[in-house]
Amino acid sequence: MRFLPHTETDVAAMLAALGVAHLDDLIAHVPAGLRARAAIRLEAGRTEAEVAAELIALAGQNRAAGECVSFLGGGYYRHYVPAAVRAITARAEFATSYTPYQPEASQGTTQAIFEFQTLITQLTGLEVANASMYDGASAAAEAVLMAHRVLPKRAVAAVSRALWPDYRATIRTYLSALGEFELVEVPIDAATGATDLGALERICGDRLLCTVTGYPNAFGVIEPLGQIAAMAHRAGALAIAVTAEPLALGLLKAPGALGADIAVGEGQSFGMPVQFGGPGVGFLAAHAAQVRQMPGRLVGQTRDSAGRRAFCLTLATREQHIRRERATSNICTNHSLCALAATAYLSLMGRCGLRELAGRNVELAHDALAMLEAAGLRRRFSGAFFNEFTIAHDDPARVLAAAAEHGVLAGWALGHDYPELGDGILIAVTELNSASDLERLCATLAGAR
Amino acid sequence: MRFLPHTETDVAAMLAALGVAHLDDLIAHVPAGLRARAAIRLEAGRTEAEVAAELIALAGQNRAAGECVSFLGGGYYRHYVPAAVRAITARAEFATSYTPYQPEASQGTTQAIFEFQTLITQLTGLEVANASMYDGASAAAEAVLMAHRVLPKRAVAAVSRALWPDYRATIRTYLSALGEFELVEVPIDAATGATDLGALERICGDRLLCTVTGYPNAFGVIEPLGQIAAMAHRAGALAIAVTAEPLALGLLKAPGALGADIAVGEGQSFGMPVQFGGPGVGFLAAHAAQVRQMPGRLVGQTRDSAGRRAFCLTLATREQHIRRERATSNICTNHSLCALAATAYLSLMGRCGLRELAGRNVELAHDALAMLEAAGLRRRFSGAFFNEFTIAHDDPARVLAAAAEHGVLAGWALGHDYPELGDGILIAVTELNSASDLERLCATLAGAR
Amino acid sequence: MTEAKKLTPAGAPKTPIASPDSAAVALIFEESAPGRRGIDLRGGAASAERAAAILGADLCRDDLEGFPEVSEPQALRHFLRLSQLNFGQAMQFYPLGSCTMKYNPVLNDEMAALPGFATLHPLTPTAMAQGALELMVRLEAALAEISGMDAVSLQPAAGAQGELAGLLMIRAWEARRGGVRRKVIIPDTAHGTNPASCALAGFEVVVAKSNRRGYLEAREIQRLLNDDTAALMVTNPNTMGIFEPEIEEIAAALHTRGALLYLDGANLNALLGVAKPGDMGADIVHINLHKTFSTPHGGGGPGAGPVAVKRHLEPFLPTPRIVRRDGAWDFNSDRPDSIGRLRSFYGNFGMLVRAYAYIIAMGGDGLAEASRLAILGAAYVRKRLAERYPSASAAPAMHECVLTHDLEQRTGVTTLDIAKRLLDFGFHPPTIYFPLVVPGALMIEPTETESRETLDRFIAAMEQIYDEAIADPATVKRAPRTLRLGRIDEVTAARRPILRWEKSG
Amino acid sequence: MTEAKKLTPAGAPKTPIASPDSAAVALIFEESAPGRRGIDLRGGAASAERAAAILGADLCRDDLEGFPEVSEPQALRHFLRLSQLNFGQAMQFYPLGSCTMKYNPVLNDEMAALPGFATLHPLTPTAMAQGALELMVRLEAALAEISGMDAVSLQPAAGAQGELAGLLMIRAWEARRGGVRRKVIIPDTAHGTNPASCALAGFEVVVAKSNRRGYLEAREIQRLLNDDTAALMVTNPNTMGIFEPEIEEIAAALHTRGALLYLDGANLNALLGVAKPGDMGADIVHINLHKTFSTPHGGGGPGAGPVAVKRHLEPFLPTPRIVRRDGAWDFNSDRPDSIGRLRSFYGNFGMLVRAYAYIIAMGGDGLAEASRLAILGAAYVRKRLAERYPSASAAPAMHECVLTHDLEQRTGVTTLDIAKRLLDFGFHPPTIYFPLVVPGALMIEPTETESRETLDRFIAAMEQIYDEAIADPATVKRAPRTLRLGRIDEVTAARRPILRWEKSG
Ligand SMILES: Cc1ncc(COP(=O)(O)O)c(C=O)c1O
Ligand SMILES: Cc1ncc(COP(=O)(O)O)c(C=O)c1O
Repeated sequence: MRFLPHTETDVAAMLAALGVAHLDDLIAHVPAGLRARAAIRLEAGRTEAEVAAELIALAGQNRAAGECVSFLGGGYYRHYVPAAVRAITARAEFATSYTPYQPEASQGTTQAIFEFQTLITQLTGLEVANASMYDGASAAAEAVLMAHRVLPKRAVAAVSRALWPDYRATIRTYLSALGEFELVEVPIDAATGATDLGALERICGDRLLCTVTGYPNAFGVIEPLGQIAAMAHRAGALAIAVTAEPLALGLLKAPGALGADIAVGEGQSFGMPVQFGGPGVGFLAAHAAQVRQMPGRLVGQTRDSAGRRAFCLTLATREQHIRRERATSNICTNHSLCALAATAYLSLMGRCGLRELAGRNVELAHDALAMLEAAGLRRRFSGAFFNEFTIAHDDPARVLAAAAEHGVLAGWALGHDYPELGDGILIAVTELNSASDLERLCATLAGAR
Repeated sequence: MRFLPHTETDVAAMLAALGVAHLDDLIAHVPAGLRARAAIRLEAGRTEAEVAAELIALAGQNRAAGECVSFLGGGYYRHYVPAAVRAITARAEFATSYTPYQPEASQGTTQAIFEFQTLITQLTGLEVANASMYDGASAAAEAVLMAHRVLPKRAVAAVSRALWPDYRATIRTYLSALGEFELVEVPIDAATGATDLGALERICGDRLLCTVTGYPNAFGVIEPLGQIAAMAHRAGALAIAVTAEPLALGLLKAPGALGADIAVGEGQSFGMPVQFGGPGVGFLAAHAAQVRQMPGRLVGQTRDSAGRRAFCLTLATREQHIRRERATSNICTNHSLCALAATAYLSLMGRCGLRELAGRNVELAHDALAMLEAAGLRRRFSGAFFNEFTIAHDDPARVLAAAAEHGVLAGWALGHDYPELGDGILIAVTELNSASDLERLCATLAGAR
Repeated sequence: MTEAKKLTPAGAPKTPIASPDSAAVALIFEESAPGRRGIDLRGGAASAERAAAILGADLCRDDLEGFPEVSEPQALRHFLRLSQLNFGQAMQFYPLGSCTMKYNPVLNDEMAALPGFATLHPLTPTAMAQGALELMVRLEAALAEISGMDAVSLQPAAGAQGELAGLLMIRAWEARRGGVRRKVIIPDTAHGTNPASCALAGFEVVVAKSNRRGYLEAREIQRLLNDDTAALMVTNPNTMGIFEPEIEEIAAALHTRGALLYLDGANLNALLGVAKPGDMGADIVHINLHKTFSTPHGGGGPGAGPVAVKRHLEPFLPTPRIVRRDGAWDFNSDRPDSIGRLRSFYGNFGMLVRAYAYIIAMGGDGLAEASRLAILGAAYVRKRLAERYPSASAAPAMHECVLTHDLEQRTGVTTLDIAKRLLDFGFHPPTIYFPLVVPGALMIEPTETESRETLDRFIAAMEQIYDEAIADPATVKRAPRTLRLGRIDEVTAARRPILRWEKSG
Repeated sequence: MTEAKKLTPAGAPKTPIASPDSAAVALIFEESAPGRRGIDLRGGAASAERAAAILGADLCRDDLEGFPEVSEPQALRHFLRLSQLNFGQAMQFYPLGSCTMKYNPVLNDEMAALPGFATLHPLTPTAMAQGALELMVRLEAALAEISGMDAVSLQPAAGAQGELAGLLMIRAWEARRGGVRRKVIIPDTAHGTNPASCALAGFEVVVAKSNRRGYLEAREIQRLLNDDTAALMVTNPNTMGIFEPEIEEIAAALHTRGALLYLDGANLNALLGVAKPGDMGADIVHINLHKTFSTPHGGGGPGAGPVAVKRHLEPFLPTPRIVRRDGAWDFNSDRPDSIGRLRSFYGNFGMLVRAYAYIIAMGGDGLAEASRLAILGAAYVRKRLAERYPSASAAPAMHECVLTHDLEQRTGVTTLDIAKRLLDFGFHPPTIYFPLVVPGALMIEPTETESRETLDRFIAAMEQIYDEAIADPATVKRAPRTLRLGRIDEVTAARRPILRWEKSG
């Protein structure tokens, strides 16, 4: 087998060194009953060409974005990934290394993480960011847990209903076993599509732990994060901002600048393909004063024995391998290579490019909406939006199915997740959508109305 | 522009250092008339996404092998390329380095070339091989030139008509300006498809410089290289063996073992995609005694200042940059990265794998012929063959066009290049052809007969 | 590129470059200059302006203060040079215990990048994503077969998230049975994620002591078991590299008392075709695809931590599940007993593609061979090093071995020193100081994809380091000396944390 | 991996590992062991046997004596580790004069690998290869526009083959005009391929002397010109980095005497939007796509050396040509005046894809900017280094500059020593000892894709080396000392050539 370097001679020599005759002698101590039933009933191994053929066939059974016009978003966004990002993450030195426990042999990874942490603080307007989380949803859940470590006496997490359903579900799961929490869902303002501030006001009180708000939210609407944070702070609670389309942070005010105490999100837009939902990368940023309550790994700057700048994992006493059941999180393996992709992507985009690309997304999405409105469709919410918006339609399921038949993935029916929004179609427009894509969108949605 | 790091400040500072005001001041000494007409009338630059879109569109206008069943060969062969070969040649350290003039900074390239040279000597059964040539055809031409340096008094190059037309044409071009050569084409034995030995015997004489023989030849036939070499040697001439399908050398006797004095060929089969004809890689091997007559670069083993093994370019006094008009060749840039691909490929295939793959090719080609014969088609030549053979057909052009319509590139009409073989279809079968491919081949060729 | 020097454009440099340190890499922020760009966007500036006008100044930030501004060649060079400062399994022997740093087939990265996978949006109608779903179904089935379990969820993003899923399922199962058991027993050799996950799942941890040979005795479990025991969470082979010999008895004891057996499958690379967790009596197993199933570790992820259960726990698996509906695969979230979801969408699909490719490449027999050869390698290293580095346990090793040494007492050379010195020999060190129960532990996991020659060279290096430590301890204590940097000061990093670059420096 | 040590399996190593040299890489043959394989083939052994039976023992070899036998992880590790011993433009500043080591956009490699290009067989019916032909036609047109020529053949595999093509066209043109001119004038600064190509094309070389400022004077050409002169072959800017100021006069003189002007376009990176060879009076130009048009050099190729001609030479271009036929592109080989073909098929297509992608990325204006910035960089380096390393010529530099120095006389430090010392600073050295007319030449071509900071660091290193050479020549003479190997003995390599590995060692 091509992955296994052992020749018969090698095996014989090694067995001889061990003084045993057969490979199976080495597992003779494993209970015989277990060994007897251990055979793996899978097909025989395959050649590389056969493996490739099978995977190519499976991939061919998907109708990928490249072959369709797509306006799908809803938490994962289609963006152009520069070739350099792939060339960088493909480096075996990055891809086949472990968590950088030995910093002398991991300066590539540690420095890149340090740069990632810096970029995330710049984007979020907060002081410290960690080395990465699994994804935006679990980062949001960890943020709530972190808030509780900061304010251990408080219990109520006010989660906006305009947070993505997956994120809300994940928070629910993460908190489900911890009796000290009370999850309250803050309703949506039916007109704007933002969190209902009046309702939130009513939830605010001295048991309020935190607010959890999408920025932009699950309908693409740019929440009044400053107002929400102010309300949370007035109640003595923390404001958590959650971003699934981080490109928005290239143009929108930083969550930290608006008062968010913890900013988390999903970094997939930054150089990762949508690949059926993962891996992307979660990020989490907070105030420096609360760094010891943060989950996940952190890289810090230090020196080597000769005084040269160096980077290494630090503040590990928060972590599971040191603190065990009292750790700030159970996370161990995180999404380092995805954080590297984001770091490379953001370095390429840079100060101007990111803002411009964000601008292009805003432009295109607003152009698309204007075209749809001109064709007689109605905008579902009035709130300002970034690159994703919601329109109203009599029969989303039918029209979307019909559009798909014509190779247009025109959006996501909100009714899947919001029964009360059965008429809503969520449409994400990015720089990958051309003018003709917008026309096809219009034709399929308005035409079939 | 993304490839250009110069900011306006940079340019201004550099101009200031030079004491000039404008970039164009630096080219003021170029005649004004030339500058005035120098504008390049091409479209404005494009973003990476735009470039990618355009190239993807152009690639999409080709019907590549992946989408067809293909039996095309004729000098370039379809083989499976292991992913590791791509991962290796993609390394920026290999891809973006120059010819290894500074060995201390090029041990990767020089050692890999040394390994390539060794592999080629093992395959060809000769003692020295060079670092690479452009391709098989130019290597064949260079071999004739080299033969002349070994035997400067002789003039007649006896080139088999069963050598690939492109190779014969290239030899003709390379020799066209050198009055001292006489090119004689040795006819084909109409029955076997090999070189006509009787005719060759008549050409042999004391003016004979060399024989040039395909091994296997342009019809896939395995030439009686031993006999030909013996004839050449009896005449005091050199025997040159030319291989376009080097996989054959995994199973067939080595040209050197059969008496070839120079073995050249095309290495594309070893890990390079067919990519519309290039780049592949030429190879050239010969006797150690004649190394100073060899064209091209050579890497040798040596030591560093501390006595550690090292590799560097050597015997450069043969080359153009030292010897100028008296160099053994004008070649400078060769096909180093392709030689690396071949080295990686052959390392993966290894002693057993290469032989087995060669065997698989023989098997499949013979199975295909048997199926075609069973379907009533006739083999054109009786000579033993490796993975390529010729069948006879009433109307190759028509049947091949019809097959192509059905997505089967069933072969190459020999009539293109050999008017006397207007009924011949050259069919190459490799491990990439499945059993069902063979059936489709049969169906299209026999069915449409 | 050394840290940028200040040069007046026309003059000579004020200070000479320090000693040549050609491998140093500046921070990307330090390579920036205003106006440089690594990407072009047609009409980008106008777009940004128009967008700012559309949204209004209230919503928009002025600038991305401090953000990098570099050209494409600079960005590429920066990260390629950074990569050159890393060790990786592809280049170096990397016997990091508990991490299974085996070869990651390069084909699998190409397969994950196929447009049909990479550009498939997770909200694509399932009818148009049948290939992806089919792959997931087949991978679930393969993992179930390999682990001897009945049902698998591919959702967890890593081992620790698989643990959380498993523990929440235990809770849910308890709840449905009306019980509220609060305790999970964990051996003292356990990986840190186990107790941390327990805490997150609301359980109290009860520590079981392994015996002197490094494994759990059934009577220790019997001693700790009571009606408040929800489960035992155990790694097998455990982090001593030892197959838990009484695991079946322990499982029976647990089940008798209404408790469950959670098997941490991080060490599954020892068990392929050797013993199935399901047969041991495990109710739950999580599997690290980034260990046994060869997906690259990426400098710390992304991985994937599927969780497998026996039939009785199937209703509790995370949502969504893949189901057959009208002759096609579809997602189903309508599962009232489910613990819910742990993340967005369906899992780290890109990793699932790689693991599936690996499994079909190996085949059932190949996997069984892999475990045997992994065990052979560990036993061989352990045996060959026994004189200088005795094994922490007398029990037979499985795919990894935990060694210790007397150097600290004899010469002051610590396990950390040995680890750093190994770097000079071109080897990544083993896991050190873990498991916590072994003083100065060196936990060595060679894996099956390393040749005997490599193991021999590693053994020779370990021997030489031992001898050096006796003869010339300073050399070992000053290691590494052949890498770009010397020993890195981790203490200062933690004492005065600098966690991001700031403009002032 | 150091060279394999002999270890008896159960014992301790006989000799300790030599000093840690973790970067050494054994030869692939030395990593072999019988029976290892890096590829699997279903039923391979049976196939080999059956094939041997089909062909008969007479035709088949017994074995591939000495061939490698390694597993896939070993092969990958071997070559990745080898790669780590190389410098490359992507990682290092690589100011190798005459080689135009500019940034190679990574997108372009991906584009060349698109299945529609990579798996397109050259004998595919042209109707099914229209995208490839269209790309070639567009590239021909772009190169013609850029160079100011009328027609282009993309066939030559590299610059030197382009030269051969050009010179053979000159011969063919002469022949059709009935003449047999035997001489080609070449300046003393010419690249070695120029005279070598002349010899191959059957011409005698007449050497023209450049003047003290490093360029050709028209009167020198006038002096050498006669009715036996077929052509002048000149590089512009020449290898001194100087734009030939009298080129138009020279072209006129040549044309008056019935001779042609061959312009070696290897240095086209100085001319984009600055001056077109066609406007200078060139009849023929070859263009190195692996220089000006950014295709990667690959450690010495593959490149591509298209040859461009004026209308009157078009009939002589190599076959086949791409023509329009029935509304589609097709190949035409029916060209009686053609010099024929220089290689199989149509050219290094994979490189053509990359060059085309580069050209459309840059656009006309971008190319013009590139040349100006390349010239700026060279002028800047030259000016900044002038005190220590005076320019070999007083004429203004274009995209590269040739410097010299007095260190050899002053301290015995040679240009080679300087080059080796630069390696310690992480810079690839310039081209050295070329052009031959400049003693101890350092030929520096920074290219437009290197930042000012990089140039400043390079300048600082050059200055420091100069100062070191005065203060402490031994340090420079002993360089490099920071790479894996010290100075390599090239003399011994040539004296006792070892050109392949042999089993005995
Ligand atoms: C025994 C054991 N359990 C659990 C884990 C946690 O897995 P992950 O890092 O994927 O979260 C690890 C890996 O570090 C481990 O070794
Ligand atoms: C001036 C000059 N002419 C010709 C050549 C030959 O080009 P190539 O190496 O592509 O054959 C070179 C490159 O080395 C060169 O610098």
